[in-house]
Amino acid sequence: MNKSFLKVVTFVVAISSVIGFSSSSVLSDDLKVALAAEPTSMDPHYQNLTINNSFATQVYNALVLQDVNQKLLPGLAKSWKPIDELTWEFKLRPGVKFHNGAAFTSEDVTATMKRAANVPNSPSSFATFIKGKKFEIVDDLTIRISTKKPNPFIPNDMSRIAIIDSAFVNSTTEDFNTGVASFGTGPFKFSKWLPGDLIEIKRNNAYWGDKVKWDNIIIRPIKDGTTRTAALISGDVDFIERVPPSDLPNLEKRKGISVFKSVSNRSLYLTLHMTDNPRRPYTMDNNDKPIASPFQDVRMRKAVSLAINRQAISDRIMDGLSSPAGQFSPKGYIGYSPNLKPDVYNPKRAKELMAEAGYSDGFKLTIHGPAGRYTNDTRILEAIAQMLSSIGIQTSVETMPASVFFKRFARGGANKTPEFTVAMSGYANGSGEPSHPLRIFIHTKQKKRGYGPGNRNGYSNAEVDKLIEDGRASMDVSKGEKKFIKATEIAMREYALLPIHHVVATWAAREGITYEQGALDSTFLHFIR
Amino acid sequence: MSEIKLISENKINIGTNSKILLRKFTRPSTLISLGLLFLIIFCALFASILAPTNPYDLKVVSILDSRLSPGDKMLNGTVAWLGTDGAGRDVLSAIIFGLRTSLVVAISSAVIALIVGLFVGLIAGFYGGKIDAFLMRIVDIQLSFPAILVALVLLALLGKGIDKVIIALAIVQWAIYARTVRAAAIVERNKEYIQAASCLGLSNSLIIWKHLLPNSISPLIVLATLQTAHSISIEATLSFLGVGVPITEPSLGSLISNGFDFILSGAYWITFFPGLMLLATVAAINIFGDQLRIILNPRVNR
Amino acid sequence: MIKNLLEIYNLNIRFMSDQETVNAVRDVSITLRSGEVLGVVGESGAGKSTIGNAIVNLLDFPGEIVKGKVIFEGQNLVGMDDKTMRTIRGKKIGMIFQDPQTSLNPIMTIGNQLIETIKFTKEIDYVSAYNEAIELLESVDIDNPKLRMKSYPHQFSGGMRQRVVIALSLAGNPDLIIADEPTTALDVSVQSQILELIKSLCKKRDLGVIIITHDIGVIANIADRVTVMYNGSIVETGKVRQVLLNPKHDYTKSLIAAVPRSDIKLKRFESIDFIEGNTHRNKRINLDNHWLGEKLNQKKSAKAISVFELNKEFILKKAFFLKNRVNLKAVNNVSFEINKGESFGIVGESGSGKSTIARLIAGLIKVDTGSIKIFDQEVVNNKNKKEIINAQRDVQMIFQDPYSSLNPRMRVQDIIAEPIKFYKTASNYNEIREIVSDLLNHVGINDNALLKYPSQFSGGQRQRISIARALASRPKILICDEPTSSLDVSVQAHVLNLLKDLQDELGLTILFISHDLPVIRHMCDRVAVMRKGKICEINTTDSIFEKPKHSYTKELLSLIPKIESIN
Amino acid sequence: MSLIVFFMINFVGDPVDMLVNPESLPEEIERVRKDFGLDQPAHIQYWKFLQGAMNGNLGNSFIFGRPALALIVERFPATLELATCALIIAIIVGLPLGIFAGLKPNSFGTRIIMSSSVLGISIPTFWLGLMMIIVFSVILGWLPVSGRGEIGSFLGIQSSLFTYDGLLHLIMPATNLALFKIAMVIRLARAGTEEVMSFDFIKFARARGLPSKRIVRFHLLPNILIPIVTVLAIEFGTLIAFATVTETIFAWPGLGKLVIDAIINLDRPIVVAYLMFVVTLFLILNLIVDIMYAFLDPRVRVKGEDQ
Repeated sequence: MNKSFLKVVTFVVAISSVIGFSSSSVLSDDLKVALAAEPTSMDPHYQNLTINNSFATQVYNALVLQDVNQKLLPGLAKSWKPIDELTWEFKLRPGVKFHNGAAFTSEDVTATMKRAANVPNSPSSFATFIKGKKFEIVDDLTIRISTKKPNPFIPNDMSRIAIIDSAFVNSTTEDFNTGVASFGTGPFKFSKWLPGDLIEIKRNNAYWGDKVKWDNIIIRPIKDGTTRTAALISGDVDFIERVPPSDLPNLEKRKGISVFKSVSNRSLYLTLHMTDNPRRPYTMDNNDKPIASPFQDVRMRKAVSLAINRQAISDRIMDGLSSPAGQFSPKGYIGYSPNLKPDVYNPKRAKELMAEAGYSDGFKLTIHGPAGRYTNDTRILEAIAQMLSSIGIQTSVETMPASVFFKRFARGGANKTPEFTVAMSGYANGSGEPSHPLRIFIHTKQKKRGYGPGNRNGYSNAEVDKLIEDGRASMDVSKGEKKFIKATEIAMREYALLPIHHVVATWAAREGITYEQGALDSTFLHFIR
Repeated sequence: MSEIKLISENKINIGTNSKILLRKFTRPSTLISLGLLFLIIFCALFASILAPTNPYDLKVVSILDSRLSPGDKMLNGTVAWLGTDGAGRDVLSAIIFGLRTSLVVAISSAVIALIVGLFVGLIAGFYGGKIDAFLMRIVDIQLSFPAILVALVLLALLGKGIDKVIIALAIVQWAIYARTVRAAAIVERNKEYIQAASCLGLSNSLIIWKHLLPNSISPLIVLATLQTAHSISIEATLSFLGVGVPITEPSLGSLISNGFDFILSGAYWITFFPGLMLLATVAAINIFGDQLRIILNPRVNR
Repeated sequence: MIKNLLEIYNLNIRFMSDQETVNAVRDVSITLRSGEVLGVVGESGAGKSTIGNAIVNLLDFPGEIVKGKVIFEGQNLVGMDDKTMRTIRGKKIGMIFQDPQTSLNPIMTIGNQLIETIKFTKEIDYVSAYNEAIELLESVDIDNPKLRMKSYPHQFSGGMRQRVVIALSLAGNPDLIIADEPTTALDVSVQSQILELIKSLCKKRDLGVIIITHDIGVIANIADRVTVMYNGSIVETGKVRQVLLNPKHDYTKSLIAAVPRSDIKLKRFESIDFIEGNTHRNKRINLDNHWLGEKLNQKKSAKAISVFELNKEFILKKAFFLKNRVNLKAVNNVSFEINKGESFGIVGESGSGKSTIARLIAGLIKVDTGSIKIFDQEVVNNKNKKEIINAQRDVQMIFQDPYSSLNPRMRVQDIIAEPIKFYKTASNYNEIREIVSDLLNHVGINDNALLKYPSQFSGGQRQRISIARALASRPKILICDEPTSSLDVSVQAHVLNLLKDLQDELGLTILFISHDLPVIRHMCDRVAVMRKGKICEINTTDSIFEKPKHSYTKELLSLIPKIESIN
Repeated sequence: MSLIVFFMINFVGDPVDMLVNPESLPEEIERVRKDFGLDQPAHIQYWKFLQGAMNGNLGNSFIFGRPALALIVERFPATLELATCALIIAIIVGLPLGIFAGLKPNSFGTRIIMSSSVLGISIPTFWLGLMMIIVFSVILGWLPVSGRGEIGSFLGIQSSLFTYDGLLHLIMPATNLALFKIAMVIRLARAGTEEVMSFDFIKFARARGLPSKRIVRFHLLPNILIPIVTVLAIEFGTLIAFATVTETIFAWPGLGKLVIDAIINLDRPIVVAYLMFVVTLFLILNLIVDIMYAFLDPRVRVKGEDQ
């Protein structure tokens, strides 16, 4: 009796495993998605982190929305305009209801702003976008935001804050994680979260905008790229993001699978140190004696740029999933300058420049970067080392976990100064605000004013600084953007930073599913159709 | 009567020990594993002569050579018999050099751990009592932390580098040696020759050094071989998790994990051949260790 | 005419491995009748156990029967397949092994082991098997059998366990019992009870019994007939009385001569040269012109060792609370004195504390309270460590187990040279070599042993090497802790002779510890009898053996199996 | 140990760099550092940690902002499930093979078993895991690649063991994790069998006429189980630890993944809490071993009744 029962069970298991899985997952309008990372919380105000923010847009809306290229669109605010140098007025969308049925009013906006700036234990709060702003309710559907200094980027800031129902202003992060408080106005309703395993969201049928196609979406975090691809191929999931470049050609050829690509605003760049601050001997002459950074000389920086074969990196390492870069923004994106082209590989010229700068015999160099933080980061570093070695700079590579890298990158040297001579890092503009990279990386370091916190190579140019500051004070956004483009052009020609490429973001799905792609490499589930 | 005596002499097998040992060493399974082991060590020792190219010399390696199939020619004309990897390194050369890195890491960590473990184990086993209790508590604590995790934390903290991997693996392993030595030392310590030695008035350090050490060491030799195989595996796993040796000086483990990114795209050779080599190496060492265990274990000496 | 129960014809057994071929049993023929006890006696390696195993086809790998027949109740057991053999094992032939400690499954209750055996041999149901098991336990004189059925082997003492083993072997109502050294692992007092039990069962059930033993005393006590084996062959068979009192073969003669006797004190064992290929007598030591010749008797004191109110306690079970700890008072208020040049014996059963005393005097373990003086030098209550070390240098020990008392990784010459080098009693390497080779000669080992390792020697030879090592540090007192209890009787005779010679020639004081009364009688001038940590009686050997005062001494003496008891 | 980990992590990197969005204002960075107590000297941080630990509070995760211990307890069932299955697989497969090898040391089957057990020990877990994914998921498409699958509830216990989908998800990771242990069980069982078979009581059991089947089942098996069970109970702890690798490959939502991420992100409270959790687990396992020992071995169980 027992034995025969076992036999039946084994038989059933065997049969069903042969029939396979791909058939079973296409039942209703359910979608299974595998993402590379998982939000750290369901609380939209807990941490200002890309994955958290992009997930928050599924359940919540901000006053202002961003399209796939980070252009601003009306969201919970129907329209907005500056009414004077220091005040903006936002008209709210009428008739919007939260998932719990509560009506959306200006109350909710002020309550949200209060909460978002003060979430306890937040490892990175949204206060940055809220501090220094005064929120004033004019009527149920009008709100005014005033600042002490002119700020043309208030709509950008407002696109970052997910609006919650004022009833939950005092709710804890835990309440959001468990679903007690997680009611937004977004296209999906939050259903459940099993940390590390899955997130489930359901369609919001009362959504004010275009309704989404899917009844249910189950999101699984699968960190390993190959496993993610395998999950799609085996029919385990319907849609994945961040296809590993090496798997892409195979996926493209595969029947029943579609692949989506677009150049993103995520760029990879090198910082070359340009002061002679005392630092660890990452540059040495051929007799192993430490020398000051040769990259104080702009010719040396240019030489490095010319020695890097960006096309080869794209072809050989990224499998075409990168586009050589000469600036922070990709084409068609805010702040893009048509005058800046990526440097073309020219080792001969690079050697000449080295000779002109007095380094014809070459030297020894150690370059640094994080491991596993960016797509193929270690491989790119290795390729760069190969290329620099071939123009006479004997280069070795040292990679480390991101956590270690960023500490040393920022202040691993003497007196908490940045440590590395040459380091690779990445950047993506999260706010869609064109001055952002300039303020962070290019402007002379002025800690108190919030300028140059990411300026780790000591670049400083008064003209560029002034262009940036002027642009940030101009309420006319298009005028400001021109100043920023100008500043970008000057800085890039001086190789303040050395952009390598823009990453091409990738998604893959089973046939019949489409994804609308833009410059953002995060995945927005409502764009899956 | 004379006949009887003849047999009695035959029974006390004087001088046959070494012959028995020799015969055991010449069993086919032992010979094969020994041969493989020597080949592996030979490859590792003479890596720079045997390997067609130097995969660590970045001037030679070019990404334009990347992902060539086995047998293709590289830009400089050398044939990549086992193909090239994602960075344009010749896989065959990378395996030979990677083997060396793996072995260096495994053996040096084993040696360091063995010395520390031997010292601690002998002291604990010989003195017993509170010293033993104290040392063994430390050992227990060390052993209760899973090796892979401790190594992971250590390496996350120490950073990458062959030396750091060696340190981490040594820290992870010493306790195992200490415990084994202690067990052996306690057995030996209670034997009468140790008592005879202390009866003679020999000092403790002399007894430990001359009597206890030589008799407690044989289980360690077996353990060390098996442990070496194990630490090659651990090192590979650590490299897989991204905290092993630096990418420009790959070990077998990091070659496998780098290569794995390409397996779905069909470039199986980048991960497959290093994997095969790893398997062969670890298996050869394990088989050898097993044989050694049989040889050194008097109980199986029939 | 009674039919023979078992007949063995020309049995040949061989062990073949890669390394060597050993003909363990050669042309052995034995017959046995029901109700008869046959003793098979011989020293280790004689092949006696192999015969026992071969009868029931349980030879250890790679042993095989090459030739011969084993006819049991008319059936030839040689070459019988395992399935048929199973109908014989247990049901027709029962076996008893040497060590009751290992013969029983430690994690199964006695009852279950009995019941399963009864169920399988008799094919009856559980309840009747249960009842029968209880009966069996009763028949081997185990009290309260119902309760004992639920006990595990470790809850029994050695003797009780051996009774259980006997019960198990009787479970299937066999006609033949093969007992392989059934009493070797037991104390003397228990030994005689077990022998008594086997004897009475044999008579009661009309069993044929084969007793395999190395102990001639056992044979004398129990057997009707005896077969003497040497090196795989039978040298002599006959009635016990005839073989023991009037041996014909040289080997039997030597063997019997080598057995120490409790009735008379011999000066030396004579005519024991048959064994070990060892014909040369120990050289007489030339006291002139020799490094050992330095006066050993220079110390003035008449007392070599004085022990006063010595106490030692061991913790058997550790526990946090004092009341939960289990302590054993191994040595309880012991006092005695040993005169210079005297041979002093301590005798007692296992666990009586005699070895502990030896180790306390040798300084191997720490004394709790009390005093020990070596040549009037206090070594316990003394803060001057140098004095202690110097005094204890005069005391050396010979240990029981010749296999573990030599460092297996050192060559013989290094083992013996170690104390010489340590005490720097020789000035150069050549002198060391000379002394080492001298010492080896004195203990009867020739020079070509120098470069060998201990594993290349037999037990007796190793014990000689141990003695040489002890002598190398020029002791004045030798403590011998059961030096011969793991040796064959003939080898024992040689070693005892050697010790006596050395004592005579070097004027050594000997503290001799043994559980074996005849050995003590042979070796000692005075004896202390110990029981449970206390000394019952100290007297001259002759007085102890002829006019024992203490009741325990009397009991001990009465239990010795004696050759001379044969009527 | 907590001390070492604590200071080492403090020494290495600054979690704030990992946490705070680079676009944030400098005061935000300062605010986070202060909120997490990272602005204070390490020894004061440690003292505060100890004070908290006394009250059962091991601190809040930097990343998740929730009590580290709660996060661990939340993830533990998944790992426990995986490790238990792996252990069961290891015993079911390893024990019979090992006993067979021990009983017939010279047979051809034994040679195959022993050499494959060498291979089993030699193959690194991660490599085998990846190969399994390739073969069973990608090429054959039989088994799901990752995650825990549907979770069922039985007698109030939530586990993927109770659903068909959950079981399918378990097969590969559990087998992967079990592999090394199978080899170990084989070796232990073989060594135990060889040892026990040489004991007198086995010979005596044969001499009593018991059939071989019964000897193996009632005399051999219980006796070799004692060392195997005790070793395995301790190994269960390492299994849980080794699950980190398997969990990474199969995206199994257990402890291992949590900890690897915590290490990478320098989420110190989780790392410290995890290590303390593991040590506690080992202590508990040791206790269980002692109890089991008493259960299996009457020599330990009954004391003070000796005669």
